[in-house]
Amino acid sequence: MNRRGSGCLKDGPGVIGRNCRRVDGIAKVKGSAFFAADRKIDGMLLARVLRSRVPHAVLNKIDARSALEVPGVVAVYTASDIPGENRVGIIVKDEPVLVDDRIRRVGDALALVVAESEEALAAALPAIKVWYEELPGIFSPAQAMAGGAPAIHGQGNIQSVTRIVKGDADSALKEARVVISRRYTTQMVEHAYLEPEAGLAAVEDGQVTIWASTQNPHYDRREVARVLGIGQNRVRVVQAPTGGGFGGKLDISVQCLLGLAAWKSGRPVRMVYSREESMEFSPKRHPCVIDYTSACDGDGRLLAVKVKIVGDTGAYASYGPATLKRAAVHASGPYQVPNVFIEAYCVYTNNPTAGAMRGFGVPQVAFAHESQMDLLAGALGLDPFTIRLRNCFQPGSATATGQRLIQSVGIGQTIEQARAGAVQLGVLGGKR
Amino acid sequence: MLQPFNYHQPSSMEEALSLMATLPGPKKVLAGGTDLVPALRRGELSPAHVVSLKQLAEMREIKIKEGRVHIGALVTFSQLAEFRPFRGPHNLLAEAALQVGGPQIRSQGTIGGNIVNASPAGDLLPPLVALEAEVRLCRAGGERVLPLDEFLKGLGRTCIEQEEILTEAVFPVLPGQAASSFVKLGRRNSLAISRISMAAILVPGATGIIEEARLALGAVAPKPVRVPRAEALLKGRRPDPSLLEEAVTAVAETVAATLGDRPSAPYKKVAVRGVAREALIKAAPQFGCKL
Amino acid sequence: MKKRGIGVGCMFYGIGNTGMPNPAGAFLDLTDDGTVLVLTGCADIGQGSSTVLAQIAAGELGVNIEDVLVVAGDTGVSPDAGATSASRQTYISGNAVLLAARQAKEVLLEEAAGIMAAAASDLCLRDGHVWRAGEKTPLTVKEVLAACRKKGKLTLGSGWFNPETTGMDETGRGAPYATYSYATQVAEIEVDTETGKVSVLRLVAAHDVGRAINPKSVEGQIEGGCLMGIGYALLEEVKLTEGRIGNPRYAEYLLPMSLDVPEIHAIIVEEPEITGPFGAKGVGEPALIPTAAAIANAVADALGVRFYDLPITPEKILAALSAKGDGSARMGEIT
Amino acid sequence: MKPFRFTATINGRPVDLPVNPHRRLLDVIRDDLGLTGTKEGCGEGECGACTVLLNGRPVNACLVLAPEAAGCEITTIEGVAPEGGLHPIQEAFLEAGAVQCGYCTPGMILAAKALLDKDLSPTDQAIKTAVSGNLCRCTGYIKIIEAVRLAAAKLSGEGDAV
Repeated sequence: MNRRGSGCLKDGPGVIGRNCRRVDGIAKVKGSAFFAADRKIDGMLLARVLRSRVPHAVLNKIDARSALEVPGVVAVYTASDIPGENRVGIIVKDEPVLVDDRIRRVGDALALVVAESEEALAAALPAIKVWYEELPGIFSPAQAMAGGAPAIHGQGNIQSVTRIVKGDADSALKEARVVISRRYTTQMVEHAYLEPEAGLAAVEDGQVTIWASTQNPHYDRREVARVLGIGQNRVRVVQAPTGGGFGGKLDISVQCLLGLAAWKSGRPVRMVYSREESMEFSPKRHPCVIDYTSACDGDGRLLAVKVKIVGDTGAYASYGPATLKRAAVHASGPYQVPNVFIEAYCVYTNNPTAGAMRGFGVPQVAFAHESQMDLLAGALGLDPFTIRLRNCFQPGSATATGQRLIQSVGIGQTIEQARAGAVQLGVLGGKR
Repeated sequence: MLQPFNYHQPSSMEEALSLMATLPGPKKVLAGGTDLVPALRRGELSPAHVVSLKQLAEMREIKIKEGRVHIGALVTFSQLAEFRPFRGPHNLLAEAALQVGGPQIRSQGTIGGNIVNASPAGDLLPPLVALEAEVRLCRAGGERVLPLDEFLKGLGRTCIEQEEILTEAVFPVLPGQAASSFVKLGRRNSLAISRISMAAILVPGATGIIEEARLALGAVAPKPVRVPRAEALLKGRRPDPSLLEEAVTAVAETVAATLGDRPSAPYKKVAVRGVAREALIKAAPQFGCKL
Repeated sequence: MKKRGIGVGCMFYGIGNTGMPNPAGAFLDLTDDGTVLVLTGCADIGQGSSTVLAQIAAGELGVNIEDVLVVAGDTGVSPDAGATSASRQTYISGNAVLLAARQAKEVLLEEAAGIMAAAASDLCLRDGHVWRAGEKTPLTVKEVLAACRKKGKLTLGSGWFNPETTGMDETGRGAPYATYSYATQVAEIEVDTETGKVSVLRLVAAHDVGRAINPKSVEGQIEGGCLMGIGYALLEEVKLTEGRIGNPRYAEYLLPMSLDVPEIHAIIVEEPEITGPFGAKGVGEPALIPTAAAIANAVADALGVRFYDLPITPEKILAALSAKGDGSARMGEIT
Repeated sequence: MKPFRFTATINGRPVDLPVNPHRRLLDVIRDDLGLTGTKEGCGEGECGACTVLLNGRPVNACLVLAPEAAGCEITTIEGVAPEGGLHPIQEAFLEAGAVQCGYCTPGMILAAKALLDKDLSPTDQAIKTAVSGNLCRCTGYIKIIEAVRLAAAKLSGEGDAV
C-alpha cells in the first residue's frame, strides 16, 4: 500500500513555519554531544586498518605473525576471519570488507589490527607482511571503456548505462536556429565533513551494538548482519551524533570492521579515522565528462538536447549507478525540451571510489546545462533570465522522462524572485 | 599520536645552549610548535630530543634600542600584529603577521620558527628581508650575527648549526616618514599558503620623490628575493601611475627570470603584477591616483 | 584590473531515490501526560531533521515542540527510515511522522468526539485543548488521554510513507520522483584580471522548498550549500596520480572559510506540495546545485571568456585571458 | 622518555597529573581529563575544531605539546557555560541557527569568546577574522557570524535590541 500524507495546511498552527531551536542544539553548544570518537567503554580495544598502497593487484598472502608479537596487539583479522559474506555495497555488492582476492584501489582494506593502545597499533601495522602481484591500473573512464581494457570486476568496466529518449533529437537539431555543442569536465571532490569517520562496537547477550557516525543506520545493520552471518535482529546500530556527511557517510566505513572485531574478540572496540584516512578512503563526488548539445529556435525555445555523461565511479560502484541515473534524469535542466537524447555511463576504474555527494550528479550537469543556456541566450542576444523563463517548467509540463508535473512547480517563481532580489540589492542594475 | 622523544625544558639560555651542545642524536628546538608538531605527527621528523624554549621569557620581547628593532625569536605573530609601534612605518611586519594562518596559529607561531623553517612561502620573510634584518645565532660560549638573506639557503634550508639557537631578528628602525606594505596572494583569505607575496618599503624625500625603495618578493624563488632593478627605477622619482607601470613591469621581468620553467611559472609571472601593484599602491597611494 | 560579472543558475531536483521504492517509517507514542515520543530511523547528520520531525509531530498533535522528544537513528528501537540522502527526509520521514501522529490522534479524537457528542472530523487539537469548528473548548488533551486509558485505549501511532514513483523503462520513460524542488541563484563576482583571483561578492538564492517547516534551518541549508558550491566552482579538487590522492589534508585540499564568504541572500519560495507534510519538499542538495553554474556564468559575463572545466582556478583564468583574442573565446554559433 | 608533571588550571580547576611529553594538549584534555567537547578534526592545525583558550588566547590543542601548556590557564568548551546554564555566546549560537552538525561548534564558540573577551563591539570583519581559523562545512558561516554579532550585543547588554 502506498499511503499519501495529506497537505493538512489548516493544521499545524504555530509550530510549523517557526524557527524552533534545534532539538540537539544545547548538547552541541555545550560540547556534551557524544560523537562516536568521544565514546569509551571499559576494556575497550582500538582498531586500525592496514590498507593497500597500490591501486591494482592480485593479493597472494598476508602474514601477520610479527604483528601479533607486538605487545598489546590482541588480534589481526583478514578476509578469512569473516564469518558471513565478504561483499558490501548499497546497490551492487562489489566491495570486500577485507580484500580476499584482488586489490582494486589504493586504500583497499587488507587487514584489521586490534590492540590495547595506539602505540601498539602504530608498531603492528608496518609489521604485517603482504605479498601481491601488481596489475596495470586503469585511471580514466576513457581507458576503462576502450576495447581490450582489462575488466576490474569480471565483466566489462561499464557498470551501468542510463538512456533517456524522448522525441527525435537528431531531427530537431536540423531544424534549429541555434545549435551549441560543448564538452564540460568536472573534478573529483571531497565531502570534508569536520568529523572523521568513527565508531565503537560491543557485544552483549549475543547482540552486537555499533555506535557509528553514519547517514543510514538501517543499511549499516543489514550489511553488518550479512558480514557476520547473523540475523539483523542481533545487530543494533546506533547513529552517534554525526559531524556532517553530505553523502560521504552513506557507505560503510568502520561499521563492518568494528562488528567483526567486537564479535571475534568479545571485547568493545573503537576505531577513529585520521583526517588523512578519511580523505583518502571515503567515497568522492564523481568527476564527469559531459558532452552537451543544445538547440533552440529563434525565440530561444529549446528544441532538443543531446547529452552524454561519463562518470568515473572508481573501484567500486557505491552510489555510482544511482548518481549517473540521476544525472541523466536532470541533464536537461528545469526546462521543457521536446526532444531529448541522454546517455549516462557509470564506469569502473582503479581510482578512489566515487559515491554519493550532496547533489548526486546534478551539480555536474547543472554546470553544463546552465552554461549552455547562457551560450544560447548570447547567440540570440537574449537576457539570461528571459531565456530561462521562456523555457522553464510550468504546471502541466513534461520532464525528459515524460513525467507530467502537476503542482508545486516553483521554478518560474524562483527565477522571478531571484531576479527581483538581485535588483533590490543592486546586484542587477537597470541596464539589464 | 606522536612518536616518543625526550623532552627538555631548560630554564635559562645557558642551560638551553648547553643542552644543545651536549645532547646526543638528532634534536629539535621547539618554539611555537605549529610546524614542528604536525611534522612529528606525520613522522617527517623523529628527533631523539626536543628542547623547548618555553621558559626563556626574554625571547618573547620586542625592543627598540639605539636605532634598532630587536624581535625575540619567541615573539608570536599575534604579538607582532598587535605591537603598536608597528602601526607606522613598520606596519609591513604587522600586516604580514596578520596574514599568517588563522588566529590560533598566530597566537602560537613565532617569528623564530618562521625564519628557521625557511619556507619559500614564509610570510614574515619578505618583510624581514626588505627590512634588511639580521639574525642572532647563539651557541654555548659564542654567538654570531648574520644577515637574514645570508642565513636563508632556500627551500627550508638555513645555515643554522645543530647546537645553535636563533635568538632574535634585528633590523634598523625605518625613518619616520617611511611607508611600507605587505601583500599576499593565497588561494583563500585565511589559512592560506602564500603563492606570491611582496613587501614594499618606500622612503620619501622632502620633495615627494622616492628617496629609497626596498621590495622583497616571497614564493617566487627558493627564498625571498629583493628586486634591485625595480628599486633602482623607483629611486629619485615621484610615485604616479606611469611609474607604477614601469615598476610593476620591472618586478614581473625579474620574477620571470627567477622562476625559470617551473610548473607555476606561467601563472606567477603574470599574477605577480597584481601583487606588486597592490603592494606599491598600499605603500604610496599616489601610485594609484591620476595626478 | 577588477572586472565584475553576474551569472544565473537554475536547477530542479527530484526528492527521494530515483524511480524506486524508498519508504520511511516512524512510531509515535502520545503518552499519558500529553508529551510525545517519536521513534524514527532518520539520521540527523546536522541538517536538522530531528527538529523538523519534532515540529511536524507537534504541529499535527497541537502541542509545543518542547513536548516532543525524537529518538532517531537507533535500529534497536526505531523503524527503518532509509538513508539521509536524496534530500528526502523532510518529505518522506516527515510524512511518516505525520501519519504516525495522525494515527495516535485519531484514537484521541474519537474519544473526544464521544465525550463531546460531536463528529471527530469537526475536532482538532491545539495548545493542549480540543478545538471544535475553530473554537477552543474547555476539554484538554490530558483529560481525553485519561479517558482513553480508563477504557484501556493506548494512543500509539505508526506511519510509513513511500513516495509515489515509477521505475524508468529502457528509454528512460517514467515518473522517478513524487515531487521536485526548484531553485535559481544569481551570483555577483569580481575577477582580478592580473592575479586571476575570483571573489564572490553576493549570492541571491531563491529556493522553492514547498513549505519551510523551519525557515531558519532552510536558510542554513541554503547558505551552507552556497559555500560548498563556491568551493566546487573555484577551489576544491582532489588531485590524483595513478589512483593515489595527492592532497588528503585540509592544508592541501582547501575549503572556503569565513573570510571567503560573500553576502548570501536566501529567498524561500513556497509552492506547497500537496503530498508533502504541511506542503514541504526538500532543500539539502538543491542548496548547492546551481551555485557553481551561476558562478561560471558570472565569470563568463565578467571576462567574455567561458570556462568548461571546474574548478575555475586563477591559473586557468590567466591562461585563458592570455589566449583571448586568438579565437579561444567562442560565442554560440548560429546556424 | 620520562613523564612530565602537568600542572595547569583547566576551566578554573587545578589539575596535576603525569603526562608523557610527546602527548598533545588535545590528548590530555580528551583522554586524561575526559573533556571530549574539544574535537579533533585534522590533527594539524588546519580546522580549529580543537580550539581551546590558553591564557585567554585561542590555540589549536592539536599543535600544543602537553608540557608546553603546563602552568597555563586553559579554557575548554566545558568551562564556558555557568553551572546549569549557557554562556551568552552559546545562547546566541542556538538563537541564530549557527549550529548544524555541531562538530566545529565548540571550537567556534571558543574562537568567538577569545574575540568577545577583548572586544564587545566587533566589526563584521573582526568577527570573520576571529573565526578564520575554524572550518565549518555545514553553515556557510553566515549564521555563525550572525551569532557572534548577537552574542556581542547580549554581552554588552543590548541583547533585546537586536
